[in-house]
Amino acid sequence: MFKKILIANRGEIAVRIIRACRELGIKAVAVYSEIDRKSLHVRMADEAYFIGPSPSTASYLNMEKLIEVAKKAGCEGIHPGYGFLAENSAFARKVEEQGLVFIGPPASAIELLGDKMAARKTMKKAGIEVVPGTEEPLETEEQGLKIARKIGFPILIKAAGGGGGKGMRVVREEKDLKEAMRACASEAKSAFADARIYIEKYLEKPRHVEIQILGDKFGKVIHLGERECSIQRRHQKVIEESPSPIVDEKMRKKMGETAVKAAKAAGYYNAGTMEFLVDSDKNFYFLEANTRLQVEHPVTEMVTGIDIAKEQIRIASGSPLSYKQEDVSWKGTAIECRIYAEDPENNFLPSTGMVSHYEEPAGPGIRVDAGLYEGCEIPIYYDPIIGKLITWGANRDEAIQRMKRALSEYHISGVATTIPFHIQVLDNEKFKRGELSTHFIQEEFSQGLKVTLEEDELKMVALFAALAEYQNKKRVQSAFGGKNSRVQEKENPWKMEGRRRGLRRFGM
Amino acid sequence: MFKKILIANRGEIAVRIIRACRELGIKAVAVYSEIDRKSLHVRMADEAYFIGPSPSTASYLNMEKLIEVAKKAGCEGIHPGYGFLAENSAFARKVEEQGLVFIGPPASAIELLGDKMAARKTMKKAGIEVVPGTEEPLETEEQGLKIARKIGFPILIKAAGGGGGKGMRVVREEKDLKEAMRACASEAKSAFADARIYIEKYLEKPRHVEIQILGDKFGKVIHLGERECSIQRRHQKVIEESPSPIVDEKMRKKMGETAVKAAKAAGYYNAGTMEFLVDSDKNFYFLEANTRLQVEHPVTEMVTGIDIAKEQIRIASGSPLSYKQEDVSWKGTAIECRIYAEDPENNFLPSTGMVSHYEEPAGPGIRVDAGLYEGCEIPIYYDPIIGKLITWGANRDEAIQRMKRALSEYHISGVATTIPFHIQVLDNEKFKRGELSTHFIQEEFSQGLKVTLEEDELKMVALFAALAEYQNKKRVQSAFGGKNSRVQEKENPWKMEGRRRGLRRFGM
Amino acid sequence: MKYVARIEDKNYQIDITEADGRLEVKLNGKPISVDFAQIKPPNFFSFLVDNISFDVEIIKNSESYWVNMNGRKYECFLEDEKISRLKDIAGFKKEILQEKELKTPMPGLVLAIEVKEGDLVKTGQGVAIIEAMKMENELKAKFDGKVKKVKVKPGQAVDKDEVLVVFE
Amino acid sequence: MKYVARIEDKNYQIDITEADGRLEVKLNGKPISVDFAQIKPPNFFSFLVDNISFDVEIIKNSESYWVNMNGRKYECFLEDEKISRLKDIAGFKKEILQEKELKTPMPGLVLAIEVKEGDLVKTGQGVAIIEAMKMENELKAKFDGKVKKVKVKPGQAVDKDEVLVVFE
Repeated sequence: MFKKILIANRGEIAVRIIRACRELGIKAVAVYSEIDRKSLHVRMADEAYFIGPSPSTASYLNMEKLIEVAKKAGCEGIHPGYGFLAENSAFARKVEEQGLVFIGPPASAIELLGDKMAARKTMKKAGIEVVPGTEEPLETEEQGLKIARKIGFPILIKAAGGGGGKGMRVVREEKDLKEAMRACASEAKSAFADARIYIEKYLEKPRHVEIQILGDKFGKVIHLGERECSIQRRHQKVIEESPSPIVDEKMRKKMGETAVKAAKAAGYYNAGTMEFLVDSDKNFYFLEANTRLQVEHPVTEMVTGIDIAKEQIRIASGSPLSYKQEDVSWKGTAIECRIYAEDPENNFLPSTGMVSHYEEPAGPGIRVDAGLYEGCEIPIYYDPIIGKLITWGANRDEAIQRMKRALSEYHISGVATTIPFHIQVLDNEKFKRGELSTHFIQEEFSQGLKVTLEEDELKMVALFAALAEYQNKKRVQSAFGGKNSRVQEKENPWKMEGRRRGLRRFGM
Repeated sequence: MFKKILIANRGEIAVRIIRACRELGIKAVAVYSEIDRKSLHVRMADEAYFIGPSPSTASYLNMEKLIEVAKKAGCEGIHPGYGFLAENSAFARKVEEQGLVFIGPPASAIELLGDKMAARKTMKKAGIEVVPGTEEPLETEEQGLKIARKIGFPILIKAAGGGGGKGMRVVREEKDLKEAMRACASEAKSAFADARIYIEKYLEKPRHVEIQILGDKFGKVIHLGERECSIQRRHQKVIEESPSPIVDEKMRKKMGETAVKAAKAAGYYNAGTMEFLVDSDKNFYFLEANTRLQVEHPVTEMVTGIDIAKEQIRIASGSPLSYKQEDVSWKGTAIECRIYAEDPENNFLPSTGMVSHYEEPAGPGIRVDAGLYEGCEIPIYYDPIIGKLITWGANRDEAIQRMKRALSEYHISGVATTIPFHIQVLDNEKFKRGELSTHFIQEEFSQGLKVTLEEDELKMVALFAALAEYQNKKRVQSAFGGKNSRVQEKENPWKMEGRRRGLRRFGM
Repeated sequence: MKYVARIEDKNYQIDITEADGRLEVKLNGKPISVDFAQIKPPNFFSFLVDNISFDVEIIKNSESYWVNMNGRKYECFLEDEKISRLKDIAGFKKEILQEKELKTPMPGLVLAIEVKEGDLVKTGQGVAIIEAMKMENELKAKFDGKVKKVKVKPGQAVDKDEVLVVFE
Repeated sequence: MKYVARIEDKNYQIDITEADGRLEVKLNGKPISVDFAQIKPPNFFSFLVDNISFDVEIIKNSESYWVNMNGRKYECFLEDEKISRLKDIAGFKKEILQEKELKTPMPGLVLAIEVKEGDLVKTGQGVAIIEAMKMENELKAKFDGKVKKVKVKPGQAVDKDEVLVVFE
């Protein structure tokens, strides 16, 4: 087993990996950019090294610097977390070339699965159903039209090297195809420096169901069941759960075996995810692979009891898998709500600043994975995921009730978060019945948060504000009357908080 | 199901029950004494009622007041938590007489099991082995001597109406018997207004293993397996775990069936615990019953996935048990460390005051049940349990590693806690091997916390203090030199904190 | 002391008097029992209103109070009842301070300005795209107007509350 | 600036100089790289000492610093090196401020005083029993001495740091 590893990441996932290290008795070395000196991962790590200015290109994406620090600190491996360099095969290769262990899959598998068309080809060859479409990049508009007609509209144009919804467009009618192909190719080129695009059948209201796999360096691969991640906004997952409300034991076995086959076909080891789209008849199609630890891994950890982050490190250090497929069992339901620093009352615009008050939910069935503490700063430079709230229940209903309870206990002030939005989603009747699709939010929450003003609540707000004002006046009066005016002012609880002024002023 | 219930308790257990209510959609009504106005349970409850001065006799033990408030608030039931009135049969009876539901066992069962001799008699009659000893109170010293000789020294003298180690004494030789009997009877009389004492065989290094049971009002009783609670200090549990390192499936089944039989013999329903002493040959003897939700219930919740507090409320509302015995399964190991507001560096003296800094551990496999927030006050009037830290692991080793990780993340400043003591216990080799007995702490930690001063650590302390002093001087200098002296002083981070001065001055 | 509290377009009367050191409070003329305690300085309070428990953060702004409660935030404007009455008598209406500017709600990088000077802009129309937290965020017009001046260029880094576009 | 830091009976030399706004620090004569940041006012800091991360609470007392770290608390006394040297030259020893009193470390109720005036008391011997948090706590003597005066009676409520017994 390793003695010391470097974590080439920040925020909640760096904290998650530090916790894994601590439980394994491994020293965790953090890195930090200029703005991250006071971040939680720096406070919690055993060691921390400065790696450059705040923009990630100058710090968390600086491969040479990261490897240099890892060697200097005497690390044996590098865990990339998710995002940043996690799915960069060049980084994985460089790390290994320098005699360090990349805690993730082999560079070859990252490369193969990172190219969506190559991945589709590999999977088809292995006998795995993929979403109908092209295996080669489109050369001409005529070619595109021919294929689109063959598989039938609506179709989806996607960037071969892409992700995160960029360079992706739905085309419902022939007449829009040309313009869409042009736009996607141009977007893809500017976003990924790779203009290749391809066509996929566009499934109406599919579910996004993915299988977690674990493989060791000795060729053994197992699966840990599925996660349903259909609740997405702008192609970003918002709420995930395991098991999926539509997957039964038989389907889990079938999907699991398919995912294991897919991983083997790609020469995969370490943790990874095979994503599938599931249509209304429960047919499932390989969509793409995520060659990293995923944001939503905790729901699988909670239903299986297997610590995926620790298992990743064990596997990377050369240990065989700690579990056989038959050791894996599932109990209850786990749900994750991603907490974004975005304002759901304001079109989900990013929110930055200081967390002025912070209280985490606790008690039975709750897990909080966050990079927050009272007084910390949310910078503008990085991903807006500031934390994840995960609940477990003996069944889906209990997990949902716990989540609602936990969200109501989660106090974050100073920055706006998506907590109020999650509460509304959990109260949605379709969500409660498990009727999910990737179009759920678009259909049920097209306007974002539903801002309703309850008369009873407004009355209380008016009352509290008036009492505050009254106390405030009294204090000021006694301050001007008495000797201790300075002390009084110092204790004035009604400090103006500049940030909030801006909130409603946005727009014109 | 109930719509609203009253929680006749405070602190972490009141918070625990509020959480259960919230997940069930039940309104939770809190009560508070004068000093508890700002306590977490008041903040979290749906409603809160003032019930009297701080001493518990004037508030949390005031039966009439509690029932009056419950009726006024429109509650249908009262949950007593643990401690206070939880095992007071008169209260249970009064509650039911007033048309409210007592969320706990029937008054008759509390009464029967609360009298230790009556309980022993009942169990013996039901064919359950009890620790050898008397079933009748001792009348004369001669009678005591006869019995002691019969069962053999060492013996234990216990108060029939007692608990918590009061009126309890080990006698190893005949010559000490008379004096011990006299002292116990006198202590018992002053502590419990009940001078009755009895004799039990004193087991050397027994383990304390208890079985959690759940029964509904229709006569069904199931068990949720065992907890080992051998780690005790002054007869108070400190660390609990489930499963017990010595209990295998067969023994669990046998003990479970015995506990169910015991519960049925006492006409028991709702949640309860049957405590057993286990000798080195794994023989187990009924010790006593706890007719309430126990402090350590979370470890059972974590290995079974069953929410005992919610189940209590369901049962009390007249629902049948949600689980059959065959639905109960166990996974992994859970450990609980009780966080007491006591100073382990100072002979475990109680510590009170304001929690000036508070950060809870989080991440995988962690559960925190506490009544704390940054800025809250720990009053002197009540039990020193301020929180509980529970971890789950796929096996005992993982649960222990998690616990160590979680303890190191748990920051509580302003009051001393037993956290450093727990860390030492978890590092103890015997503990790690699962070699536990109720004498563990006495034998391994007779001097309490082992205060060792690590050279490397002291160096850092010296460095930090010097840097603090340097910054401080600089600030004062610039304050006297510049205009903004007042602002500077205000920001001075080196405020004297009076409370801490007292810590080491104790003694003479 | 009598206050008129306004939240959105609703008004509430709150009457606070002090007798023997105890507060007596009326809400819209009806007596109401209120107990409050500061949980954490400076902004956190616990209120018990007719025994109902509220955990509330209250932040004073230059012109209003922000009340954070049950996971939602509300802005509340307060006036002395006397002033409020005088204003009503004088036919003095609440001014709607609609600023004729589009400001960035967060610091970031200007990716695009989607309007030019002289353009007529409709409610909901995209005006500017700002990159922050690795995401593109489109700032939309909240009502109709005409662009008077564009103050920033694509590629420019902007601070929070910096004016991007001025309207007529 | 040169300091001598004393923890229990150990001394450490810390030398802090400022050059170009950067601190240069020597510990027992050896240069050491230290970076520190205030995490939360007033008492919480993050230190990186030769890249090793420490999360530390430092509280200034009237005569010392309390340093809270890795779940343990340490008391550290600081002196200017000059003063420290002068004291050594003058044969001026650290005064051991052993107070001749037994104080309660917490508020509570006196249940019993186990000594009377004139008694000779040995280290570890029980002196008083105080009830707090529903538990009886025996306060023990930390060294040998003779009871001069008992200042409280059983049944009496005492505040924190109240003197119970005075020794000669």
